[in-house]
Amino acid sequence: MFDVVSFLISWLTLFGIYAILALCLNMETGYTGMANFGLVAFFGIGAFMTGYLSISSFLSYFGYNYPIYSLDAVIAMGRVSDKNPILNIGVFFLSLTFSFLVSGSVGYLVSYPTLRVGPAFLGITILSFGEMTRVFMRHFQPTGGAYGLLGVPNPFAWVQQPTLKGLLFLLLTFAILAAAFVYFEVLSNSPYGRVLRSIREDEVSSLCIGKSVPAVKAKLLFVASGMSGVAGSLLAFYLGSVSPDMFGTAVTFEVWSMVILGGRGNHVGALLGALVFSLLGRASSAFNFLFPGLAIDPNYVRWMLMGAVIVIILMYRPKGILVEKPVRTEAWRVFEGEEGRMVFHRKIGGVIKKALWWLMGREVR
Amino acid sequence: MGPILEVQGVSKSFGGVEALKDVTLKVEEGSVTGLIGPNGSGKTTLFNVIAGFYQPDSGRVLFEGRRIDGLNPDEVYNMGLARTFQNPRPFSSMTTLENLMLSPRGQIGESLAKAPLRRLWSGEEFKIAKNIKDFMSRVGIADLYKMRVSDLSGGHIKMVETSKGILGGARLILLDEPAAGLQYAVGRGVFEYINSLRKSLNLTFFVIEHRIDLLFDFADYIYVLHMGRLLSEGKPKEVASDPEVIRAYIGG
Amino acid sequence: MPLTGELSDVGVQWRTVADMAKEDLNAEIQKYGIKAKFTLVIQDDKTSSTEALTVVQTLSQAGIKVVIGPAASSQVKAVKSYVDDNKIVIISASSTSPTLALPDDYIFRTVGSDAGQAKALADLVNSKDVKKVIVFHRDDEYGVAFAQFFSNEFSTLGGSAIDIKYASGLEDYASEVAALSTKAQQENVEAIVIITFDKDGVNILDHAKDDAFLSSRKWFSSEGIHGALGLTTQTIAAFINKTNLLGTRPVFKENPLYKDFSSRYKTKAGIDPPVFSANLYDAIFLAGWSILRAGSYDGAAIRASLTEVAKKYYGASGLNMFDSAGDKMLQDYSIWTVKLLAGTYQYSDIGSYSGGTITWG
Amino acid sequence: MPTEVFNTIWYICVYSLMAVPLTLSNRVSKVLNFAHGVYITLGAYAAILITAGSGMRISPIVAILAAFLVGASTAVVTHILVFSPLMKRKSNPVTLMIASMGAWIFIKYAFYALLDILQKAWSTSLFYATPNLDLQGQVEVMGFEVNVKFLFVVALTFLSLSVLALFLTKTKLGMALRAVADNPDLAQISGISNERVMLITWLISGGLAAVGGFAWSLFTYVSPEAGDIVILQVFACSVIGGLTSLTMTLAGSVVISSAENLFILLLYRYLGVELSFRPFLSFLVLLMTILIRPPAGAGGGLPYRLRLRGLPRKV
Repeated sequence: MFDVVSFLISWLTLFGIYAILALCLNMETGYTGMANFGLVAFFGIGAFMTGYLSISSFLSYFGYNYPIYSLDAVIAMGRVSDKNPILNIGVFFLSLTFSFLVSGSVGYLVSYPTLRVGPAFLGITILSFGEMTRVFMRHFQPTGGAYGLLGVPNPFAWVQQPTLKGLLFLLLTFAILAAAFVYFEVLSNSPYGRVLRSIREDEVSSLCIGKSVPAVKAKLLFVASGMSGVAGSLLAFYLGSVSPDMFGTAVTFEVWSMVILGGRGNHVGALLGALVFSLLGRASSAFNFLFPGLAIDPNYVRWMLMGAVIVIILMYRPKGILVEKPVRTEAWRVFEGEEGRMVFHRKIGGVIKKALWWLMGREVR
Repeated sequence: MGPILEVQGVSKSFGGVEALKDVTLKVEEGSVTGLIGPNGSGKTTLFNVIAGFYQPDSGRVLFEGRRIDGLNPDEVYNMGLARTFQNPRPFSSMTTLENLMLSPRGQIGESLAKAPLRRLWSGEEFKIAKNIKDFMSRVGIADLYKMRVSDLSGGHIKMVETSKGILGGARLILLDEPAAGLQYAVGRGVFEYINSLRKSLNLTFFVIEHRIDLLFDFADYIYVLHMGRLLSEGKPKEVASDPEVIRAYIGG
Repeated sequence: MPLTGELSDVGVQWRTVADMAKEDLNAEIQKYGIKAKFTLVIQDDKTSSTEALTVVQTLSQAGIKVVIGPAASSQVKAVKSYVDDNKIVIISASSTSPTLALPDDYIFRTVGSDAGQAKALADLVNSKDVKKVIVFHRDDEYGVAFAQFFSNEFSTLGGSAIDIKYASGLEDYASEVAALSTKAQQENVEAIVIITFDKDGVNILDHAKDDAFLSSRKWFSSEGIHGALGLTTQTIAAFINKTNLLGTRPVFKENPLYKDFSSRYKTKAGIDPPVFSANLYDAIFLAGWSILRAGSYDGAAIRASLTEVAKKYYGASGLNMFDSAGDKMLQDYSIWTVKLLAGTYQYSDIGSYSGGTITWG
Repeated sequence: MPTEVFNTIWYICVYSLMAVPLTLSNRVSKVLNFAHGVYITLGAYAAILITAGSGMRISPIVAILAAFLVGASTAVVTHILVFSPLMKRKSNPVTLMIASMGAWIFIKYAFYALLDILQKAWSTSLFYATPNLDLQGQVEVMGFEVNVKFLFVVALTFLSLSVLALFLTKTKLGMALRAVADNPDLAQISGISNERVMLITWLISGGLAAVGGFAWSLFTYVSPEAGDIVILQVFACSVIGGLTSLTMTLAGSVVISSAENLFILLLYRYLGVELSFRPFLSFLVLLMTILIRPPAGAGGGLPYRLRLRGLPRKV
């Protein structure tokens, strides 16, 4: 009765998108200690960038000249979006890149207040920045203003079978997620990651041992916001539509709770948190479906749960489910000999190698 | 050997309150120079000015003949002038090793662009780690490398703080009350440690200390600051016998 | 269905409507002796797009092929690509965005697009020989689109409309109303046309009633505010009567089925049926019948049969024929206001608009 | 343009009633409390629930007391259950901030659930309501028809804020409160129970915020989102006050209120800026204040001066 496959696909896709966000936030908060409550702004900017680029490029390629938010444009998109696979894929990667660049640059600029004010103020500042972005997008005609954009061409629009299409998109999402994960993992297991942590611990004293803290923060915000932008772009492609109201502060808080649950300063933890909370969302609606007409709506329960989890985690396991590990670099080799070299992606590599050996029927050496 | 640090007529005031009034002093290379004075006499303010926390309202600060006033703390550090804090500010939830690994200047792996490419920096990392291991074993804290700094004892934390500057290749180190909050013996230990380093690595120390007795045993030269003004200076004995100083300390 | 979030006020009332429709539908089916029973699954979409998508996905994975709602156009957009792929029929009873009037997709709307109602409202305003108005509207899709259509229609009728946009989703609109008042005095307009949802609309009227000049103008409104309980409170209702506020809404009141429906709703819930409830009611009926007609529980088949059923179906909201874009083709409108009936203020339809002509009474 | 002025005064009253306690709590407990918005909502709903439940009018005084009680108790409970355990663990400000976020989400949706149940029970719409008080009509004040509620709220604000001021400056407890705010350790030494002071603080701030919410509910219809929608503006007021100075917070609420009621109108009239930019404007004011004049106690700001790098000059 219950279609498990498509459930997994739809759930995991949204999970993938949120997981990328969680990783970015983890970089900013877990490692660098910047309370970024405006995450959603970069998310949204990425999404709108994508909507604008993809649709306009399609229309121009097929020689229409409607405004991209007009009805004609939407209809036209419906007609042409599955005509030319190469174009679809190309546009997809193009908009991904641009979303990264644009959101990243915005993040870089936003980092300016971070050197003027402390954590609490930073939180509020970026939070209100997020709201400002939303209000602005509502008035910004080129991206449809209040109308938003409809008809963002799915990179696999040319695939007819819906499940396969979903699956392909899921794989793409996971590929990007994996890339982000490995990149961040490597980054945080390098001297750079060490600097980030030092900033989280005590930025003044980090400044006093010659780390130019503002520059580091700004660059990090560039990368993290950029990745959030990529997540937004994925969302736009997945939904096929973008509208300003999709990017309220609630999104930010959801991602926050993911990171806190999973463990600040631990990327695997961030993934775990994302997994749990996205599943929770599904569960609440499924629950609602199974037992209609409850006294208390499961959605309320779900959010209450979310709040409670945050508080409880902070009380009894402040570092989250998975605590952060010290930065693994060559340095450990000097003190601990060879096993000090085992850094995360090498571990993965080892596992894969073993698996291959096993598959080839040889015994693992 | 000439002066490594020169402070020339530095004044600094906060909202009308003058914390430093036209302070001028020299720190000879290779010396342990002391700075004493009652609370609120502007010692720490002076350090902050030197280390680039504050910009002096007037006057100049020269380090190895270069102006450093108006530079930012990180730039000052990267020129070879390190400072410690009165109550230490280590990166407490990080291990001792990580704390020390942070201090060397201009590591390749600390640039965002190069960090992901392991082979660019792994060699350097290895070298640094080796130095640190030698250093730690020489100082006798090698076996602490794995501990979080928050778990260390007060004396060790001070050592780590001081070591940071040294490993950063600083030639002048400003110490803000290295012996504060330690028992006499431990405090003395810290000072002996400083002294030995000074000899072996040819470093210069500029030290604020309330433990005048300790300071008098170890310092070569002492400045006395009072109400933001330079009250007296000289070899420990001269200062100790200076009536001005005595009055300041008793009536100040 | 929005139970929390900005549309929460109506959402809760819609739940009642849906239950009613279900019971009636099942009863009717029994009457025809068909062995079938429809159960209704009500989901809160929190007026947020991703939530709406999650809900729709969950439903479809549970094998459901017909989803009624989501309410807001932005949500319908968010689920569009998914439902088109997976052949799920969406029947929205309240999404009126013109940008969703798309041919051969799986989205149907049992309510006329705003374009139609904008014309009706323009005619209404014109019939009160008002020539110069201010259109005071939300800054979201609904408000912007409606205002645009209205201005066009109104200017073709030889009137002139000044457009003022306010930020939706706020809690209070005092300053907006103040600005409206000053602007109205500058331009010396004859009437104000408000295009709002329930919360903001009530708030705006609540502030406007304290403003001397605004109280001296004529007021007109779209359907968005209809059914809000705030309007039946003493003070606001008095203001409405003073300014003789008239509104249009997509209901054909002469329709006996509707009279029946609304009276039964009133006995059930104690208040008048809220905006779009008739359309929701019909949407559920359409869904039910088309499923039966399709024979097989399959999206494509249901879609096909839905258009057929709609051709013949005459429900509480009148004829439900769909046009090529899957929107209700013939939408009649009623002219509503709030009146003092039997000691209490109540919504009442005092006229109807059908095929370009207004009939009073 | 009297209406605009009246609105501005309304807003000043309401915002200061909401923002001052926020600043107070932050100053004493060092928590940037996101749950503040919930206190506001609860305060706004206290009177509504009473009237809706009993179906009768109540006097505004009762309503105020109810609001204060609800808000204060919620705040205290939040402190006991969430903040004080975390403070005992010496958690850093960011952690506390996040914890408050959690508390906020929890309480908000618990309240939603409660309303949902009550709505079914009483079969009335509570998601958008205003209290039914015997406080109606207009009075003639220097040529203006003035709403009684308006005068009431102005008086309420003036009274409660001056009482607070007196409490902080004159009474022993108030001084203790300020001492703790300025230097907890010192206060601890001088024998003031830190915990007790915290409790008092939360009592006051929660209660006042709730009263502010009640004032808000007199002004307009409120929804369960009320607190969350105004909270950003309230934060803006407090941040202008540096989250430490109560007087500056008052100034902040004046600034924000006039930005929302006067500046936007001027912009609209003379520059044709659309009205819907109102929320944008208040955030803009906030950002500008932070960037141009980082408020006193913008704690944790780096000792860092932006300038074009030039290598130190040889002398």
